[in-house]
Order: sequence, then C-alpha cells, then structure tokens
Amino acid sequence: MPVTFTFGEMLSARSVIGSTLAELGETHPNLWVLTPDIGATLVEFRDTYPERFVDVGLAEQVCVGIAAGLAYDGNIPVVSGMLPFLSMRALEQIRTDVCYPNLPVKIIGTHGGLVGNGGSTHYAVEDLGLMCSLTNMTVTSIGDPVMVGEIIRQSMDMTGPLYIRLAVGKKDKVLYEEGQHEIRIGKGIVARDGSDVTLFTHGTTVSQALDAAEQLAEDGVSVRVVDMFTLKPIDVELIERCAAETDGRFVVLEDHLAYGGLASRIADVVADRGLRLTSFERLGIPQVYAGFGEDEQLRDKHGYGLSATVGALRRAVGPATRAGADEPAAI
Amino acid sequence: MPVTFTFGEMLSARSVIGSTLAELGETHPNLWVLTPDIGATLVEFRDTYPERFVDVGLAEQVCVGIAAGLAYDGNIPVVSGMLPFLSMRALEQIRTDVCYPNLPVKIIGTHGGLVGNGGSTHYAVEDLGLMCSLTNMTVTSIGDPVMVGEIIRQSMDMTGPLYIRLAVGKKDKVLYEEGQHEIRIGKGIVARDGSDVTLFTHGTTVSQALDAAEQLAEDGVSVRVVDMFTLKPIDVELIERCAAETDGRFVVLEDHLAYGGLASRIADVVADRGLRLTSFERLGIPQVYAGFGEDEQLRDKHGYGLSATVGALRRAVGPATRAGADEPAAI
Amino acid sequence: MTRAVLDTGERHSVAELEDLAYELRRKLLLLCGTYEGAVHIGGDLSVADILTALFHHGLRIDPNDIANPARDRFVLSKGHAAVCMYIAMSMRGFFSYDEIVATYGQLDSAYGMHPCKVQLPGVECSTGSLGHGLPLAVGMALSGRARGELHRVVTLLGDGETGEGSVWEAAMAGRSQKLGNLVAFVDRNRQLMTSFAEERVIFEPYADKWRAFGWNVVEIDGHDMGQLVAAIDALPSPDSDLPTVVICETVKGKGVDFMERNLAWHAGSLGADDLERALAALDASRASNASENDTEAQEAR
Amino acid sequence: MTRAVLDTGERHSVAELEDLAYELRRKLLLLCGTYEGAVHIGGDLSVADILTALFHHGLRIDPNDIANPARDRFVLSKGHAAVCMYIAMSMRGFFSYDEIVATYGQLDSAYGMHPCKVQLPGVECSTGSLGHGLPLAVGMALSGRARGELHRVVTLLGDGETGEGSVWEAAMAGRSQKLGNLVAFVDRNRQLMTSFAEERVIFEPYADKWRAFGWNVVEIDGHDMGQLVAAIDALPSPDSDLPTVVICETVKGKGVDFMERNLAWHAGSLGADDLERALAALDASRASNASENDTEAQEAR
Ligand SMILES: Cc1ncc(C[n+]2csc(CCOP(=O)(O)OP(=O)(O)O)c2C)c(N)n1
Ligand SMILES: Cc1ncc(C[n+]2csc(CCOP(=O)(O)OP(=O)(O)O)c2C)c(N)n1
Ligand SMILES: [Mg+2]
Ligand SMILES: [Mg+2]
Repeated sequence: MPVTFTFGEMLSARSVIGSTLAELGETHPNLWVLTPDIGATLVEFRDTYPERFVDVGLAEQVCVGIAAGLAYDGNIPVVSGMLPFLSMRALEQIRTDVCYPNLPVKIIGTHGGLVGNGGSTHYAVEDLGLMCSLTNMTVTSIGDPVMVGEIIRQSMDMTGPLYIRLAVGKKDKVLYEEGQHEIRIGKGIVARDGSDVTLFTHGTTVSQALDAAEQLAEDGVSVRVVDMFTLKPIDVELIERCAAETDGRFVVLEDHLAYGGLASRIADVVADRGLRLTSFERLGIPQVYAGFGEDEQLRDKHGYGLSATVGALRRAVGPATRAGADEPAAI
Repeated sequence: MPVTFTFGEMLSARSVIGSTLAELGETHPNLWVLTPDIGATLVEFRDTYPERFVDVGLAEQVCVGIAAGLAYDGNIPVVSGMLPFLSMRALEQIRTDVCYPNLPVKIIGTHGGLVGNGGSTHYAVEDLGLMCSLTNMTVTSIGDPVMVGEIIRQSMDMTGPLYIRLAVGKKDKVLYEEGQHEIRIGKGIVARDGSDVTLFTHGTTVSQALDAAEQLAEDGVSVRVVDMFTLKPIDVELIERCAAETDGRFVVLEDHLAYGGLASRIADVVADRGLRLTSFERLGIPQVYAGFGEDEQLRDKHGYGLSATVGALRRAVGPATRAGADEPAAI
Repeated sequence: MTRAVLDTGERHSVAELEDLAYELRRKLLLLCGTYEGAVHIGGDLSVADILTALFHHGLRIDPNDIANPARDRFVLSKGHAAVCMYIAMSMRGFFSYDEIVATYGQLDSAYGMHPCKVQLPGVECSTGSLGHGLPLAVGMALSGRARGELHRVVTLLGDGETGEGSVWEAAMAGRSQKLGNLVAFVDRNRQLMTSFAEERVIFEPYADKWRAFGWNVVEIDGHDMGQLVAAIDALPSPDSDLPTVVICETVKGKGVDFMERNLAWHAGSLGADDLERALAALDASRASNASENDTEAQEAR
Repeated sequence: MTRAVLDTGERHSVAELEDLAYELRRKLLLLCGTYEGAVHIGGDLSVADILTALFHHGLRIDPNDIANPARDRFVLSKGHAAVCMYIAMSMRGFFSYDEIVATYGQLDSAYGMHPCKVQLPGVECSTGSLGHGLPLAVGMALSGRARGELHRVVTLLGDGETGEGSVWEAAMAGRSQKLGNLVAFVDRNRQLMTSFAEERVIFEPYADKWRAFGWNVVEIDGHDMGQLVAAIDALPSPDSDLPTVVICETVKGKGVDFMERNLAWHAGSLGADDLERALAALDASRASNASENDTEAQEAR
C-alpha cells in the first residue's frame, strides 16, 4: 500500500523504504531484499516474500556478494543496512562484484552524516566520496522521505548499480508537495528559486538550507536552494546555469566531509568548465572525527549548522572578499 | 645495506622497500612488517626480524586490524601488499582502526593504476580517491624508486597514518639525482621547470610527463612538470604559484580515475582559492573498467598515454579554446 | 617470565561479585531511566556478569595506572555494550558513575554509545563497528609477546558479531601466531539485532567452529559467577600456545524478565514507568536466584 | 523437480578423462612457452584434474547454449587459474584454443590473467580478487532455488584463499540458506603465494572447519580422476539442505617435477629451454602414473 503523506509532515524514510519494497515485490517478482541484520523496517517485505528476503546476519561482505550473484541471474537485489558499514566493509564487493559487471544492485542505507549519536564508528561521513569513486555507480542522497520511495520505484528500470544515502530515517520532513518538482535521477531540484546566490545541498541538510534561505529572504537576499540529490552523474548543466543566474555565488552545504562529497563534485565542474565564480564556500564536516552529540549540535559544533549557513550566505553576497581565501584550507 | 643507484637507471621499488625496511628494522626496534601473503620482497626483513614479521596469509582485514593493535601499543607497523585489495577489502579497518585513532600505520603497496596486466580486479584505480577521503590519512604516490626509501625513512617520525602507492614496482626509472630536490611529504617537486604550462602528475606517470615536456620543448614550449607525490595534504601554495607563473594553464596527468585523484584535489583548490585558470585538462582513466593489456597500451587506449599528454599540452598553450569545454564530461 | 605485579584491587568472593553484578545492572537501568535516547539494554544486561567477573576479578589492571605496559588489555569488541563497560569500570575506580549518568551521550561527553579511546583514556581502543575487536586484540597480544610481557589481552564479542568474516580471519591469526595470551569471551545470547540465532543464521555447531580454528574452547553459563570465576582462574598461562575462547551461554536482557529473549529490547529507552517495572523485575530475579542458590547449596550438602 | 536435460557432451571413462587432463596440462605449458608474461603455472597445474573432471564430466553445461537458465554454474573463485579454465573450456567446445594462445593477455583480448565476464561470455562471472567467488555462488544458488531450477552452482577455491573472512561469511550463508545445490571444490595444495600452508598460517584441522560451518565434507585426492568422478557422482541432490565441499588434496605444480611444491613457480614464464624440460617432465610423470595404475590394477586382481 502506497504511503500517504502531507507536505511538511514528519515521516519515517525507513518505513517508506519498507512499504515501497513491499509494494514493488508484487510487481517485480525478481526483486530481492537483503540485509546484514538491519531488517527492522523490512518486515512487511520479509513476511510477504520470505523466499526473496535474505538476512545474512552480521556479514556485510557476503550480503553484497550474494546480491551480485542474484543480479547475475536476472534479479534486482536491494541491500539495506547501515551505510558506515556497507560503504566500507563491503566496498570491494560493491566495486568488483557489482560495479565492474554493472549489475542492478541497489544499496540503500541510513546513518549518512553526523546523525544518530553513535560516535565516529557509526557515522558515514566519507561514503559519498567513496561511492562517487566507483565507475558505473549512480550516487544519491535523499532528504525527503517520500522521494525515497519515488527513487526506488524509478530505479527498477536501471541497468546498473545505485546508492541511496539517508540520514537516520526515523523522522524526516516531507519537503516537496506531490508533483511540485520533476524528480529524476541525474537532475538537481531547484527546491527554492533565487537569484543572488545558489546554495547547493543534498539529503538531510536540504531542510536546513531552506530555513537558511528563508532567513536571508528577510534581509532581502534571494537564495536559490538546489537539492543536488544525485551526486553522480552530476548535473553539470544546472551548475553552469546557477553560476550564470546567481552571479557566480555558490555555497555548498552537506552532512559529509567538506572534501570528497558534493562540494568536490561541484569543484570538479568549476575547474572543468572554467566557471568564473565570485564566491565559493563549502560547509561540511572538517577533518576531524566528530564524537558524540545530537545531529544539530554536531552540525553547529563543526561549523555547518543553520547559523553557519546563514553566515556563509551573507558572506557570499557581501562585499567581494573571497571567504576563506586567506588561509589554505586544511585539506 | 642502503641501495646504491645511478640516475636514470632502472631499479625495483619493491626491493627498495625490502631493503629500506630491513635497514630501519635495526634502528627502530618497534618497526613491524605485516603482509597478506605478498611478502616476496620482504624476505630480508622477515629473516632478520622474524619476531616482528607477520604474514597472515590471504586476510587483508585482519592484517590492518593487527597493525592497528600493534600501533596502539607503541609500535610502527608497515602493511605491505597489493593496493586494490588493501585499499578496498580493508578500507573500514584503515578508516576506523587506523585513521580514527590516528595511529602511525603505513600502508605501502603496488598495482596503483592500470599496471601489471591483471585486469580490472587487479588495478587500484580509485584508491587515491578513497584514501584522500579518510581524515588523518597522508596520501602519497611515488614514481622514483629511490624516493620510496626516502619517504619510508622520513615517515618513521610521523604520528599518523601514511599511504604509499606504487605502480608495479619491479622496474622503475630513477628520476632524481641525489640531492637534486628537497623531498618532503606535503611538498610538490618541480621535476622540471617551465613557464608556459604546468603539467601536474604523480607516481608512474612522472616519467611520461618528463618525456612529454621534452617533446614540447622541441616546439619551443616550456612545460613545468610538478611531481605532486603527496596528494593529501595537498600543496596549495605550489598550485597557486604555478597558476601565477605558468599563465593559468594546467594539465593533470595520472594513472588513476580522472575524477577523485590528483585532478580533483587540484580542482578543489581551484574552486576554494578562486583561481582563474586559462585552461584545465585532466588526463586519466575514464569511467570504464579497463581490461587487459600492457601498461603503456592501456594508457594509450584510454587517452592518457604519451601522445595524448603531448596533445593536451599543445591544446593548453594553443589558441584560447577551452579543451573539452563543449561537452560535459561523463563524470 | 612472570606476570607483572599490578595493584589489581581487592579479591572478591563469588557472592560479592554477584552483588556487584546486581549493582551494575541496577546502575545501568537507572542510567537508562535518566537518558532520553536509546541504550542497547538487551546486550548490556547479557554481559553484566561477564564484565563484573573481568573488571573485579579477572583483569590485572589498575585504575590509577592506566598506561602500565604490564596491564591486561580489555577490548570491548561488541562496542554497543559500552555503557555497561563504563559503569563496570566506574565501579572498579576508573570513572565516576555520576559523571557517566550526567553526561552520557551528550555533546562533548567522553561517554558515548560506543567506546572512544580518543576521548576516554582508560578504554583500550575505539570500537562499535562489529568485527574489529578481535583483530585489534591479536595485534595487542602480539605486541605484548614481543615485549616479553606476560599480560593477557581479553576481548568480548557478541555471538551475532561472530558472523563477520574478520572475526574468523582473526581467529586464524590468533592461532597461527600462537597467542596463548589472547582470550575471547563470546556473549552467546542467541540473539542478533533483528532475529534469534539459528532462525536466519545458523551458528551451530558453534563451539566446534572455534575448535576447528584451533582455539582452546571453554563453555560456561555466562550468568553463573562461580563458573565465570572458575573459567578465568583456569585460563592457560599467557605464554602457552593456544588462544582461549570462553563461550558464555547467556540471555539477552538477563535480569529483567520482560526484556529477556525479547527482540524489542535490543535497544530502547526507559520511561519512568518502565524503569520502575525494570527495577522491580531485577529485584525479583535476584531474589529467585538467591533461593535457587540456597536450594543448590542444600542439595550439595 | 528433475534436473534439466542439457546436452552435456559425451560421457568419458576415467582413463579418457586422465588423457584430457594430460592434454590440458600440455596445452597450458605450450601457452606458457608462447606468452611472454608470467602465468600462475603452479596453481593452474594443481587444478587441471579438477577442472577436467568438472568440464568433461560434472557440469551440466552446453557450449552452444551458454545462457540456458537450467545450466550448472561454474565460478572460478581462485581466478588466477583463469588460463587453465579457458583451456579446459576450449577443450569442451566453448572457446578456441588457438585464439587463446594467439591473444592471451594482449590488449583487447577476452582472455586475460583473470576471468572477465564483461569481455568473455561463457564465464559466469568476473573473479581474480580472492574471496569473492563463494559469496557470488551463494547468490546464484539462491536464485536458482527460487526459480525452481535443479541446477548446481560449483565453485573452485584456493586453500590460501580460504583465509579470507568473506569465505567464512559465505560458508555460513550457504548453510543458513540450506543450499544443497552449492558445491565448493577446494584446491588444497598447501601453498599460498609466498609460504607453505601451516608454515605461517595454520589451516589445520582444515576439514573440521567446513564441518563446523555445517557443510557436507568430502575429502579426496584431487589428482585421482577416479576419486574426482566418484565424488561428483555422489554429490547429494541439489534440492537437499547442506552445501558440499570437496576438499581436494593436491600438489601445486603437479605433473612437472621441478615445479611441484616449489614456491618459485607460483607464477612464472617458460623460456624455450624451460618449456622443453617441462614437457619432458610432464611426459615422465604421465608414464610413472600409468605404471602405478598398472601395479594397482594388478594388485586389485
Ligand atoms: C559492522 C556492524 N554492523 C551493524 C551494526 C549494528 N548493530 C549493533 S548491535 C547489532 C547486533 C549484534 O548482535 P550480537 O553481536 O549478537 O550482540 P548483542 O546484540 O547480542 O549484544 C547490530 C546489527 C554494528 N554495530 N556494526
Ligand atoms: C584478495 C587478493 N589478495 C591477493 C591476491 C594475489 N594472489 C594471487 S594468488 C595468491 C595466492 C593464493 O593462494 P591459494 O588460494 O592457495 O591459491 P594457489 O596459489 O595455491 O593456486 C595471491 C596472494 C589476490 N589475487 N587477491
Ligand atoms: Mg547476541
Ligand atoms: Mg594453495
């Protein structure tokens, strides 16, 4: 049964995954769901299609290996788990068994970013960089819980692998009204239009970006918020357009290391296309292991919370000093 | 016994590793050498310090885990193996057990790039991107076999982890005469000075870059070749200086995926520092799994061999069309 | 080589250790009643006896000399039981229980969901991602060996955790390196996070696995303090050749009836009502244990 | 369910299979004599008999119908024996031996150091990094099960390879999923790349490991064609519950005396002289086998 929801409401992305997979299990008899003991929200699928549900226990490597073996034989396997472990413990399996033969395996998981208060072993903060490194991999990071279902549905036709990153996924704000935006893998979403500066973001920080834009609007600054939920392939055309339409002012905000994720993807485009930006600033996790604390506290502590975002946007549209241009960043 | 060598001579980087470690075993009683069954050139160390040599067989994960356990107790462990496996199978161990507590574990290995004709399971083509993703990790890629020994020696004082990437390491050209350049982790080497364009590279392609520069010299074009053997931390100052001194013309050449490695590190600096480049072109492995063939053949096939390098340098100094600026790159 | 002399605290009788384990569980529940987030209560309760036996009896450690090279090392491989370890260590004099309760899980606290050595000296290493502890312990045991220490490196794993391949790599390495100073306790509570063992993953014949990997295998009731103490006292000398695994048959949620063998209590938080119920259940369980012990004692007479 | 009828080629006697294995080794050496680079000769020679038994007797496959869903799947987990597999498959009609020799390891060749399905349809999957084949095989076996096929998924591992934790994760998964259609052959040649087994890594008691992971264990001489055929013929039905491992006691470099049990021949190339020596050694070994067989036959009388 499809999830019903209201704009602005809080919804669990995890339960969206569970119900979407259960729904697709019906139409796609070759859909399999696998998990390394992180199956709490997969119960509906598990109980309806027990013969296509595989819980291997604590064993991420074989979980991905089995998924690849299933895919070789014409199946569509979804591996669901916690991203810090899937993206690293099983990395070679993802690369060699899934990406090399370009199989339609989907990796969907939670704990992307400094979320969940599990400490540094439990935060996936480099995962997007790792995944973008893999040839054939499509890489997404999704904040809106309803969109998660939409992307999973779209992905049923994909011939290659897909990575979907979520934050905790227990309570997420529905960001987009139905039909409000075209949701297509590979295309960024202009979540809010604006003309003075573009704020690029993805996943859990989209909501924060919209709040920051709202604050800037009170100062009369028009911020464009782009939900760049697909990091690979990156929407080069949209980036170029934003450079032209928002006066070459870019701020990138992400719950990921400031180097290796979206900001670096955009930097690649900036260099490749020779974009002449007026300002470029990245807000993300610095080169530290972040420790304990609630999500928002950690973002504030590490300089990419709401007020830091507002500050960066102000700097971007302020007098033409290049933010952070004096000191080489510790990268 | 220290290796003796002549400039321009062919030397095995692997045997340099072996003899350097054997030499350091004497002065550093806390130096350990570990390998997952890739110990052929570690024999000298193994036989001299058997109690500090650990060959775990085929088991990359535990190899790194043991190294971390040793390091917690005050030792300096060197893990030596093949990089496609070390950098991926053991990635979470490297990140969580080594980088998180910032332990002085060194990962040294071969098969960085499309080398050795082992096919796509055996090429480490995304390793530098992966390693640069890790907080606290110092990342190097070394072409000159003598330098490998030098860097290992320097690294004995490091408090954090180090990654050293080599190509095959069986036969490598000695590139630098003794004392010719200051070799220091974190500082790029101007392997050949020039003023029209900078060709950044690292590792196995430094030699090819020097050949390309030589060809351009015949056309009267002055190419600066920078051996950016440290990818992290990146030498921001040198990059800025090259932008200023070589007319904003950059070509980046590497035996690594064109996205995620040195070219992306430089793109990060370009965006952060707002460098106004005249041209920027990256030569590296495209988004394919490369298949079989000899090293040079594969470089030629995939567009980053000698003639492609010469071509890119010519474009860079040619009439001001931005190379590749018409088509979005498939990234 | 002789084992180093460390101030390893007072010697306790089995009955005293049982009291300490009761106290540990009580303190754990009280913390859960205070902290708003989820705590891995089930897996904490199942190792409370093991951790008590280790920190108050088995480990040669000194809270006032945490860097002593001769100390035994303890690695909490099942890092999600961190809070239970913090409290056990506080009861042994390492940390302050009040500080743990006051700061647990908060910003800049040293006491988080998983042990972090970077922030909390006294724990031997950072864990939390399952499957890492045994490899680390192998490295530490090797190091001690090479330095001529006669210490032990003791680690505690979850049974689910032993599904990780890295555990078997480490099992093989521990055997191959002949590390008699390496001891693994397995919390064989027959539950993973979302399933019971043998339901989705077949672990049996479990002890045979360790035997086949060349380990010295001891099987005990992980809630019987007498058996825990006996197993620890009977450990082979650290300079022997075979690592030892102590497979502890346990119950996830042990001591709080409504949490026992209940998948819902893998992790959870305790509201005021829950806390009261849990404390009452704990006392009831203690009383019934005591009367069981009486019966056993009478029968033994 | 009944096993699908596939054209699985002619039936061969054990003696014929032995001849095919000799031929396979010969062709392998000849290729090594032509190709300039290094070939994993040692590990190729140790599996020549196993691959012959599989491709000419055990596997239900049809070179003219490589996508038949009912076919048995073969996964070369020890991917470095690729060239031996290519030649075995060529002898079974999949590929042309001449093409293999003419292009092996060259740019754009489908025949490289490790099997690449992307470039060479007919091989079931790309391998080469050790420890990947068994997990893939588990996935394929699950898939066949779910589709109601009675095929088998057969994989071949190196013994050194079974040091990888991923192998034991897969062993547990194969048992937990009750995959009687899964069969692993282990090339127990007691050598890794740079050491002999038991020298640096202790694998023994080896068969016990598989038993403890719940597998049906068969132990044979991996160079005795009669035993190989018998083991294959005695495999439990694919719809039974336990996966089977056939542990094949072998000799690395088998058939070429100077390569046997010689770490130097893990990988190597053959100059013209070496080739001549190797072919002579191969013939000598064959002759001595034949006379042994005669003696055995006489004794049996
Ligand atoms: C590598 C890894 N995967 C997943 C998790 C999430 N997780 C935490 S506890 C747990 C269950 C562990 O089961 P077991 O080892 O038996 O410990 P118990 O819950 O019984 O204490 C899981 C899946 C983790 N911490 N590490
Ligand atoms: C993960 C991984 N690590 C290392 C290698 C390099 N390597 C190829 S063969 C080999 C030895 C394998 O030993 P075994 O499995 O016993 O096979 P054998 O050599 O006996 O055929 C090694 C280390 C590899 N292919 N994959
Ligand atoms: Mg358990
Ligand atoms: Mg072997």
